[in-house]
Amino acid sequence: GDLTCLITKNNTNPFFVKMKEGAEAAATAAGMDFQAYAGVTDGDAAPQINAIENCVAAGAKGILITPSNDSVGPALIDARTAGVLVIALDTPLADKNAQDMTFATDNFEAGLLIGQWAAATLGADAANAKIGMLDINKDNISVDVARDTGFLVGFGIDVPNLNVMGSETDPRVIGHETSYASVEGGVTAMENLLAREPDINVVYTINEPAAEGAYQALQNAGKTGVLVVSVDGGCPGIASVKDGVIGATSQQYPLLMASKGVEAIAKFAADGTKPSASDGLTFFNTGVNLVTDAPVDGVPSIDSDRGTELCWG
Amino acid sequence: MEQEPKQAGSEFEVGLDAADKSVASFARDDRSIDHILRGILRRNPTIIPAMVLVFSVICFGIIAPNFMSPGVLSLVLKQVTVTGVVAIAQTLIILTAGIDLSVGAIMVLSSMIMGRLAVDFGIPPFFAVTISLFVGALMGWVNGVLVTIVKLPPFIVTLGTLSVFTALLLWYSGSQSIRGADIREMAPSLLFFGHSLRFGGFVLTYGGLALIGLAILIWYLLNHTAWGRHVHAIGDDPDAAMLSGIKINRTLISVYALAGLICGFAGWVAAGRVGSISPIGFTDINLASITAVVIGGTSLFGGRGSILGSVLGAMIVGVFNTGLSLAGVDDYWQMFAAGNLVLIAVALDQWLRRATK
Amino acid sequence: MEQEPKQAGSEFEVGLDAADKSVASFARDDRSIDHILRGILRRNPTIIPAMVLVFSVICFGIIAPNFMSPGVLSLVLKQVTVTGVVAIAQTLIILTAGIDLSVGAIMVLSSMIMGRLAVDFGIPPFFAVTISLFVGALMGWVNGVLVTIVKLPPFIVTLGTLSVFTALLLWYSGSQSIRGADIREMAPSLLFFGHSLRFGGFVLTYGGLALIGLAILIWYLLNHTAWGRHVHAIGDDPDAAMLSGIKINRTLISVYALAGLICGFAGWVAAGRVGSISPIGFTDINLASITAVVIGGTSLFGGRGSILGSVLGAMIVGVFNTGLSLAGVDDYWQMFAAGNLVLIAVALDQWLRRATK
Amino acid sequence: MKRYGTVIAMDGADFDLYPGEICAVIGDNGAGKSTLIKALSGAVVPDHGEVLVDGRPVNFKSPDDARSEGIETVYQNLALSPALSIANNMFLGREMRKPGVLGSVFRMMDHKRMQDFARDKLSELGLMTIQNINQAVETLSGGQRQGVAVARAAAFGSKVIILDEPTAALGVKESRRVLELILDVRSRGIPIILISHNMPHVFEVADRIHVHRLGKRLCVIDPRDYTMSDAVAFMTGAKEAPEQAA
Amino acid sequence: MKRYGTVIAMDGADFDLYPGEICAVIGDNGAGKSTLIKALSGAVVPDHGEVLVDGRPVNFKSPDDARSEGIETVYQNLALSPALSIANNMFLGREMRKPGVLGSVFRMMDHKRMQDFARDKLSELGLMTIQNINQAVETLSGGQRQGVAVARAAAFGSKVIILDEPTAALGVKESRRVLELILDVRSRGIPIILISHNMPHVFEVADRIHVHRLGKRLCVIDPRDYTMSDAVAFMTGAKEAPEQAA
Ligand SMILES: Nc1ncnc2c1ncn2[C@@H]1O[C@H](COP(=O)(O)OP(=O)(O)OP(=O)(O)O)[C@@H](O)[C@H]1O
Ligand SMILES: Nc1ncnc2c1ncn2[C@@H]1O[C@H](COP(=O)(O)OP(=O)(O)OP(=O)(O)O)[C@@H](O)[C@H]1O
Ligand SMILES: [Mg+2]
Ligand SMILES: [Mg+2]
Repeated sequence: GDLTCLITKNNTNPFFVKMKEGAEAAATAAGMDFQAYAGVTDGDAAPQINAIENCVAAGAKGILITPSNDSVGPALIDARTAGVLVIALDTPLADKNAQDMTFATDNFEAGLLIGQWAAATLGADAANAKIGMLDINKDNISVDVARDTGFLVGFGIDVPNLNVMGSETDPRVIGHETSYASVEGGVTAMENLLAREPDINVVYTINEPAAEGAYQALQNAGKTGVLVVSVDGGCPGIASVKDGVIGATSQQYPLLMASKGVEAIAKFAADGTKPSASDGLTFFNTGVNLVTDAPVDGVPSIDSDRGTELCWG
Repeated sequence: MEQEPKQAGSEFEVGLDAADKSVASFARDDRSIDHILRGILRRNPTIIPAMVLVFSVICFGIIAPNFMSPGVLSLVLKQVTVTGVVAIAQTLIILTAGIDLSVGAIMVLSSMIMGRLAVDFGIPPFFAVTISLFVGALMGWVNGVLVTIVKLPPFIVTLGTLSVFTALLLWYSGSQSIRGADIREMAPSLLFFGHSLRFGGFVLTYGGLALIGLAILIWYLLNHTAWGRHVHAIGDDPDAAMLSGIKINRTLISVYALAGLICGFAGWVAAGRVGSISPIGFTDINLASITAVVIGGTSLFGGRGSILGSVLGAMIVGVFNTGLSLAGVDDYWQMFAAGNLVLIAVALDQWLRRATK
Repeated sequence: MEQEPKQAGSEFEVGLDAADKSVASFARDDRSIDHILRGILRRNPTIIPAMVLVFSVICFGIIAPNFMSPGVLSLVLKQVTVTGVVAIAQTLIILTAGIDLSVGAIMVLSSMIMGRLAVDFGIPPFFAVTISLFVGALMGWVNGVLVTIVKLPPFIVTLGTLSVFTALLLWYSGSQSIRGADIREMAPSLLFFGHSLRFGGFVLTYGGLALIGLAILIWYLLNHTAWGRHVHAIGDDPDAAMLSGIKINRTLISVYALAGLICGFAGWVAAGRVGSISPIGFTDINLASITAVVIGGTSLFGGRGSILGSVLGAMIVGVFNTGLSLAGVDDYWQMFAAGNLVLIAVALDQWLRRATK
Repeated sequence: MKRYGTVIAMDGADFDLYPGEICAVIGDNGAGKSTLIKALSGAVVPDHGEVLVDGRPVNFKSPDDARSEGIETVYQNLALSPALSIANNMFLGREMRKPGVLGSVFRMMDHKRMQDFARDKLSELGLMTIQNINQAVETLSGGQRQGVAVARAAAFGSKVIILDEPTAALGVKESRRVLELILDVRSRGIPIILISHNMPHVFEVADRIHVHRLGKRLCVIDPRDYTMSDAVAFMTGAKEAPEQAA
Repeated sequence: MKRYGTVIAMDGADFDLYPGEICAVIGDNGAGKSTLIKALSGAVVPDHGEVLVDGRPVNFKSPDDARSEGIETVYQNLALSPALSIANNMFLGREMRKPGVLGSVFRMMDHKRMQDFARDKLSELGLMTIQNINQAVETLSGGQRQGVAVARAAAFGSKVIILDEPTAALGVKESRRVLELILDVRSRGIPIILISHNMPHVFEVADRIHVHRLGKRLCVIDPRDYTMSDAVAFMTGAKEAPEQAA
């Protein structure tokens, strides 16, 4: 059948691996051929550009891509010129001409939800909270920035520049540490934060593996009652919410992104119709839900059981 | 012109019996303090990294307020445990004038195999650990065979197997981690090395103890067994070692397999350290282990170096990282400092070696 | 016992005048085709990667349906351009028995400087490019000085400067990329190497042309100038080169600076390739460039190798990547294949070299 | 027979050694003398041909095999590990272990016993006064190193000792000591193969002289029957070699 | 004076060389002969002391400086680059360029001219018949390599040629050729410094003999006034040295 390509940021983050599995299943169901590619490092455009070119060379009908960097724009424009449908997943491209549509969660929104939840859970204590931030790294990768600043804004902290991390001057933020979005990085980063300020009581983490690591470090240090919040909503992450390791997480739907994307390409291949955006948005919103077993007023959430039904792997 | 055989030597050698029978001895420097110090340093090169470590601990104690507390010092030890264990494996390889870029991949893959066997397949932890150590040794053995039998340079071999092992890891794990909660439930002993002993504020994990024990064991093997002498001789001059009757191939393969085994063990220690098992993480352990070995004074040209130096090297890097981050220094400058640390430590080492010659 | 000086030699040497004056010559193999082929291979070792390249192109032509089209072949060339340019720099260093782990950092930092000068500070592109090339050469020069004057092993030096340059890059760029749209508006000539010529279906970028031109230039320098002979001699045996009267330090520093300059140039080519300038990018170029050099048949021990081989090596890797992905092979298995490719290519090379000796 | 690629370094090089004799091997540069003795000592595996020890064919795959037959070799390039101590070098590949469980289970080396043995051997040979038996070999002068290599061979060689140009880099005094050592070893009944370009030395100590030329045994001569100038003439091809003499 | 760390390899080693003479340097192993000539040829920078050329003090920082003064050295370890061709090795560090713009602007080497020159020099010296001047040096036998090194020194040395044990690894025939070459060079009026442990060779060709002992000049003797056994006795300390004779 027609060929669909999926290009993810890397091969190691379970988020992208699940996305790939979802897309492959959807493609098989739609009777399409499927080819997956991945970059090497988040932020490195060069391997993704190669992948885009290879997809076009292989005669793909459509490309699903989680762009590492806006630098892939020109290559995508070339692909579109060659008649390929381009759908950005999870992360939109700055250049409007580089994509036909974005199927994404609003990462800022995801951060905002956990920020609001943490602030509401602490109540009055939020005014003198001590917050540790575990980011991917210092490279200001767009997803990293959106979740980080979203959380801070949701918590009620003034963020002067929403395009970079660490622009806030609020003393409640103890520091931003690099976790590489991995468990191991999370442990070390949390230990370093605790060495700086042992009384941290709110920990934002870029994703659930980092949260798992942070929890491990907190346990080793004998700290209890620290709020750990995260983003992603993978099945292991939801299980951690159930176990009380993570207080709340914003659940995303990579499988939905992938399967909707594949459907859109199948449709385009069949009759040339392009997908359209959700109402009132510039992208097709695949939605985000706050998952917590300790809901608070004013912040809509689902519990971990429902989260487990919806989780992606 | 028949000549008398078995003469007592050419005629010009007759005077030799009266010759000076002592070896040439040159004027010696006076035994000044300087001279004595140099002698000590020459005989115990590990003193150099030890001094650098003490010096940097003191420096950070002054710069970073909380640094000089038992908690932070034990944190440093905790954070360098895995790097230290891998650095021991790397030291073995570098002593044979090789280099191993695949240590990280072996470690993570062994750890993943251990976790999946115990958690997903419910195999008793003892067997899961044994199998994973065996697989680690097997991967090292593959490196060793490629180096000795196929005769490829170690850099190339491990560059190749790095990709191969990483590919196997991604395929085998499906990029899924094994959650700490699952491990604690199914096979808590996999996390054994994460537990700790407390002495006042000082916390020593079992992993830290294992590092020390392993360092002593390998030190013993290198310095008190014939095998250790052979490893040094091979790194020093492989042809000479071969002609001296050492079984080069067998010894080299054993070194690579042992290094693989140690990396497998590092995977177990890492599970305890992190509390869960994930296919990502420890991405910089290859370079970190080489850095530790090099800062510890082991020569990349083989034959000279020490296990203790490598462990100290790992600690020096750990002190720098933790110290700088406590001092509130940005990530970049930590990286900047780490780069300079490597350069300065090795330059200092070379300079001291030249000066004490 | 006074003796007659200036005698014609010892008595046992009298028969020497009648001695066989020819050099020892051993029985030679017959001039079979096998023998002739070996001779050709020995004199032109670059034939080996060339054959591997042709062979793999044919293989993928059979396996992957679209592979044998001008479009795909020009795509491969386009994709390997940056790696090829960096591999040329890496070849220079490896010929001197060094290794450069900082090539990627030099390239990205030069490229970033070029971009910021032209876009953020509005400096004319010509000067921005000149300055960035100069900075590239300067970084290479620093490596060279550390290798020659401070006498550190190249592996250590570039391991250290890798961190240092990367830290400077992150600091200087503030982790912000320079958008393609801004470059196109302010200084389109920075993207010069991204433009291309078309011959029917075949597309050749200016970057590809630059790669070819650069390869010819460096080949000329290495084979037809005294400097090139000195570079080979230093890699072969530095002591012998020094005693032969070669200015080792000056030559080595010039090699590192030239390699830095080429990396700076690679940064310009990379900007054209990607269409924008980002502080993260080409993260795997260090290993990729070493892989290309090694597959191209250059010895990591120095003194033997060729620029053309490295360019071919880069292309072989490119053909494999593109070919495997067109054949629909999974990412992991591409990595797996790449690892095996390195091992097989080098094993084959070694085997052929032994066989043709 | 041994080929290095297209060069046939050795072909038809029969070689005999009788008990308790010193057999010298002479020949031009590149005649294949070193290759011959490398084949005898297992450092190189010949493509054809066999080596008999006490009339029994042996098949040396490595120098280690030859050593276990009691054949010790001092190679032209010495084969010492520069960074290891004199004692370690002497015992490389045959380290002594501590007695008892320490040695058998923990495989601990007996540093003390090895050092004593090495010191004894070196002073017994009277070759030099070594100040410190734990000194690294790289700190010794060329002559001292040669002494260590020769002492090692003399101490452990029980069947045959092979010396490849042991005096090439040595001074007059040092060369004399090595020759004395060779005669001393022979007096213990151990046969010796000596390769040398120094005709006076060869004629002084050898019982038989094997002349090697172009990878072959040209002839074997008795030093009492021929002069040095005859030997040189045979070896360089200036004179026709006699029919096999010995 | 030169110290290697705590070893003083050379101290008070005065050395004179007169035009058109062959001056031999003899001494025990480790006496400091190689160190002495390394200091003269710039390979080692002495800690104290000075070198005069034609009465003018020069300050060699590297072998290159010495070469530009016309001092050519054949080192004990030969100093050839194994992977480069014979022609390239002979011209290493002083390559010929093509005439005209190709040479001056493009700095192109004149391969052809260098090959012809190298072939001429090698056959002029009659030292060997080299089949292919573009052969890599590593494919030559030890004797042939020594020949290339000596030919290089003889071809380019205009003031002094220094030879450090040029015959140590050579066979009888090859050694003879080198001695002939040395005499030939002297007949062109170029003085030669010859280091050797081979007394007959030294006494055959030397005009003066410098005896080195424990890093010092012990004495300088005239080979016509003393016997070899005297020289050996001085050099090994068996006999008291005469007051400075030459
Ligand atoms: N490893 C090798 N590779 C290729 N050729 C070799 C090798 N070793 C020796 N040869 C060649 O084999 C031949 C015999 O060498 P061998 O070392 O046995 O000579 P030799 O008689 O010991 O000479 P010398 O007196 O100079 O020590 C020479 O032509 C040499 O070039
Ligand atoms: N690079 C070095 N490092 C340390 N010591 C050295 C070095 N080079 C030489 N020496 C020492 O200096 C002394 C003189 O050495 P040199 O090589 O000059 O002796 P030589 O007279 O040439 O001996 P030979 O006859 O064996 O060649 C020796 O004791 C030697 O060990
Ligand atoms: Mg020989
Ligand atoms: Mg000498």
